[in-house]
Amino acid sequence: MGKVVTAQHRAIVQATMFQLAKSIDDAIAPIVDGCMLVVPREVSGVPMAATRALIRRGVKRLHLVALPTSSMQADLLIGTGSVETLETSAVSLGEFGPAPRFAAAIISGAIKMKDATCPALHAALQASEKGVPFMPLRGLIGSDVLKYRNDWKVIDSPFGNADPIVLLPAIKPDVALIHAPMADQFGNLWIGRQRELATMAHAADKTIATVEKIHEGNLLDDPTLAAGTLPGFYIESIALAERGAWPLGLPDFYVADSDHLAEYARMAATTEGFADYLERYVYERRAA
Amino acid sequence: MGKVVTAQHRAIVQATMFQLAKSIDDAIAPIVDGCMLVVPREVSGVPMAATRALIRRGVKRLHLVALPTSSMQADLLIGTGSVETLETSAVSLGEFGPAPRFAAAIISGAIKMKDATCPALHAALQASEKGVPFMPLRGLIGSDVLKYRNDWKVIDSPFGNADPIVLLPAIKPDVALIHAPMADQFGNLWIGRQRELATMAHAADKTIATVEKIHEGNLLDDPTLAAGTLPGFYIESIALAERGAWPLGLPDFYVADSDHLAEYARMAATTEGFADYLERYVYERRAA
Amino acid sequence: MNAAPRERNFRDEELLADVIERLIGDVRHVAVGNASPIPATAALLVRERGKGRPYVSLLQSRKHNFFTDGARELFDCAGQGRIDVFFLSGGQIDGQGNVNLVSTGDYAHPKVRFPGSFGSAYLYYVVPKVILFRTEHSRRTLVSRVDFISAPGTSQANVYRSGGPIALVTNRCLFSFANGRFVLTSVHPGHTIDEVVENTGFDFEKPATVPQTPAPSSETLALMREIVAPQLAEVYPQFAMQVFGIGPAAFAR
Amino acid sequence: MNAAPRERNFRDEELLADVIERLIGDVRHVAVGNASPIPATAALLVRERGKGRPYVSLLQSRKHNFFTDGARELFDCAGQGRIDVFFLSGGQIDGQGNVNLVSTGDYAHPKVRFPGSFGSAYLYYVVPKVILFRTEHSRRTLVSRVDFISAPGTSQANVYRSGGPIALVTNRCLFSFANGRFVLTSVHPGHTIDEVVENTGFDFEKPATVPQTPAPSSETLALMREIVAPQLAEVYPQFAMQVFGIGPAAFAR
Repeated sequence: MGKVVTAQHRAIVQATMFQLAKSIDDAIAPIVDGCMLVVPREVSGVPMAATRALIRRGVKRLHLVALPTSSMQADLLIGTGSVETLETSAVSLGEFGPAPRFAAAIISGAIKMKDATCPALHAALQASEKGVPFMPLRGLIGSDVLKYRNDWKVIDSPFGNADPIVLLPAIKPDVALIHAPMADQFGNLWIGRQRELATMAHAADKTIATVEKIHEGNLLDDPTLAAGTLPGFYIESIALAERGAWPLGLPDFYVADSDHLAEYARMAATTEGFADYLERYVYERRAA
Repeated sequence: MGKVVTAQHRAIVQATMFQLAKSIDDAIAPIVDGCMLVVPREVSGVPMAATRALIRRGVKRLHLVALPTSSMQADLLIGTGSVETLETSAVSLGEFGPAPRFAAAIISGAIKMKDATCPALHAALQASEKGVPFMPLRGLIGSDVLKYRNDWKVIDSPFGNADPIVLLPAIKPDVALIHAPMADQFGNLWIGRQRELATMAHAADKTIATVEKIHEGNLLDDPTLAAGTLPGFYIESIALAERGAWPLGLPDFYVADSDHLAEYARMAATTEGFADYLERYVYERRAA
Repeated sequence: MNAAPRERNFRDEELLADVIERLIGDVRHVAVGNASPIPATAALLVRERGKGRPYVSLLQSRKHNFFTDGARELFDCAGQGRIDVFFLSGGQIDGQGNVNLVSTGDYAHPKVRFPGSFGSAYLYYVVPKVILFRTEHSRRTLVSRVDFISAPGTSQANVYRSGGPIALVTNRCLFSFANGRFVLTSVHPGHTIDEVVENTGFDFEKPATVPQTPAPSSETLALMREIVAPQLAEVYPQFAMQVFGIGPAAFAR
Repeated sequence: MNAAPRERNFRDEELLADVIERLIGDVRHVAVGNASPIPATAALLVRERGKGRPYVSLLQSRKHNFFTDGARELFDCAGQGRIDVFFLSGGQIDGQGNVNLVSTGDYAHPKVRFPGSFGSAYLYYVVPKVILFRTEHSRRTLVSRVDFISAPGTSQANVYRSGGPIALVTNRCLFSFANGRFVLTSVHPGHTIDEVVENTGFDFEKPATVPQTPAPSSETLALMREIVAPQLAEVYPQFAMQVFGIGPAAFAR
């Protein structure tokens, strides 16, 4: 009994608390058919490699929440029939034009669309972050966005005088799926300025991340790095995925692959072209 | 006309946009008698040098909001008669015992106390951050904290079934006063993990900061530093104050001066001792 | 400002940026959304003249973006009253200042789907100066009544609203917006009032005399081309190349 | 666990930490407030045995604190259901599990003022296992009815509540809390049931037989003294010195 664990041993047992996933496929296993999945906007670290892996696995009936907008990621998932419900403020390929699979699915009625506006999605995620059933938000009154959202309520503010205000029900995703510059072996994730990734992780039941690299040591040990770190107790699994946002960019690390995005926009414009795109870039694992 | 500003010149004119204050006294000028002032908890960078300067200037009738608690800072301001209303969740000297001037002022009725609970203060500041008139919060129902706050309302949640929930009115301070490790010449402030400082700045009309040092270059240029930076457009004024949190600590930079805090606890236990303390450490500018 | 030379020595985009620059005025913080290179040009121009004031946040930029609290900060900041100017376009804009970024036809069975409302259903209410711009001025885009109101031009008196539209800039003219209606304020060089009427699907007020939009001064053009354009290349590389002939090399500048 | 030696080879604080360790059980995240060195000792002990599980957040620590979203994160995290165990004390605690951290006497004209409610009026509702502890077990602290309810022990059925008190640990005994009442669960070595009754201001359930609180095993004491105590010195230097004789030098370890 007198034998006690040494300080050196302690460091080792702590390190075993979190296990990096062996592959992206392993990491995304908790994303089951029919779950509510939240993903970030196109400039916040979009897990494109993980998205391709999800498509290869044949994920179905997702309730996809894009916070607050999406580009190619939502378009791909919609085009492959993985999405049942889409909740976001906009889907667009930006300077490469409209998101063709998104627009086609809306026109054909293939997906259920819950049109929102950016701050409403942020606020609804923050409601789950704070453990409250709803969040108030200004604006919205008189907009058809509100008109078609019968899950949003208007009340008379008890602090005002005939002052109507919208209450948004909390969005509590089953899984947040994100891509970040780095993680450490303790499950801590460096997200930098992309603090909506923290809100997503706080709001979601589970958070799955892919990362560019594994940081040696503990991200929380350095006060400068710690300021941009999401602590490990929010994280379900992490997999290494170098250039995991490709063909999108990862701010401060690499820029988007414009040629590829232009090619996607061109190919995805038709059903056949989209099928060719999937064959070449998703199922072939060329970029995975 | 053809003469255009060069890129080099540009850097110079941008630098002139923000002016560091010449002194702490200059920086705190916007804190006028009767204003609502929000200050951070004891481990988040408490602007003690600026607090002493405020006391020397003779500030009066403050509505002091300590987010969410305070130690020696609130005790000093209360003891000097600077506070009319105190809104916080607790005032204590921690391991050095009760906050004597706070307790005495409550017993004598010298200040108006708005007892709160930590997450309620955070939420009420976040309401101003989000530009909404109130925020909901769980808990509270059945607590006498709620009973004595007639500015807090209980509603039946429109998303529940006989589900009462408290709504907290937004707290919108006139000024946030904080101390941080560093600022740059553009008015950007590095706050690290102390993100309640960001919420305070977002919620307050004006933010005044003292800092340990001036960072060369622009804090936003480095992605790692940027993650812990509060951008300059929230900042009204910044003054240099080395060891500006003394005798409290500044996490990751210096620890609290335990001997001095023990001395404060001892002296502040009586009116006479407190007057001696002020004479020796506040009015004499020994520590300013 | 000097009188513009009579010969046309500027591009449409430069004229529109100049118009928008004047609309921005003396403010503290201008935010520019993702697909707005002309407003971005105007905002950076104002900042050049203001010696660093106002703050200009180009939302897709790293260099010209001061936000560090994630994607929600723009909206929080606007809710705090800290964003003075923002820009909105629309698949449709109507005479009441309503904008449609969602779809045409019946919402449940749309004919054309646009990307979506983005932040319009909030920012339109809380940013004091929202400048509408649409470079395609036609009866297809400027309609009598939008099919979907992403954000309404005006609100009832008891609805909290600290902001809204102040103007609509098109490739043909400038409208100002007041009391729930557009007023034709100036017609751009090379265009006519009749042409504006013919291509506008909504009614608007037409003063007895409608001036021509002044051309950008040579000083403005020089600033725009030599100082502002290189800064645009990071966020709007295609625009910077097409309008100003600025390639990626200028980015490093 | 080995049987404890018959002679008393432990301090009160070590016994209480051992009791609290068992109450914590197998959980994912334990948070410990500012003035709670004994609960901190217990939580770090659980983590040692759990090979790094649970997360232990000592709120005033830098080394044992995983929060990076500011002072609100603990509360948000608890609201999300991610904090399993928290500790509360109180100037007064009553038989219904109500805690008073504010004042005695009339709230408007108090006799004694305590620091304030801290986060109790929220955390008591949403943390599944709240462990009350009060090292002064007297009729002054354990009262029939608190003068101010910082946080109530129970709530009406329709009030959202996912947490609450599970036990009260004092220097004399351990009470468990269920169905709105305290039950005497064990009496610490060197103390008696009669003494507990005499010094408790509230009624509580007393089973026919009340066991003695087991003494900490030698393995527990060794872990506590050799591994846990040095980790405490950062946040609770005075406690670490007084109880374990650990000076500031151990901090660097």
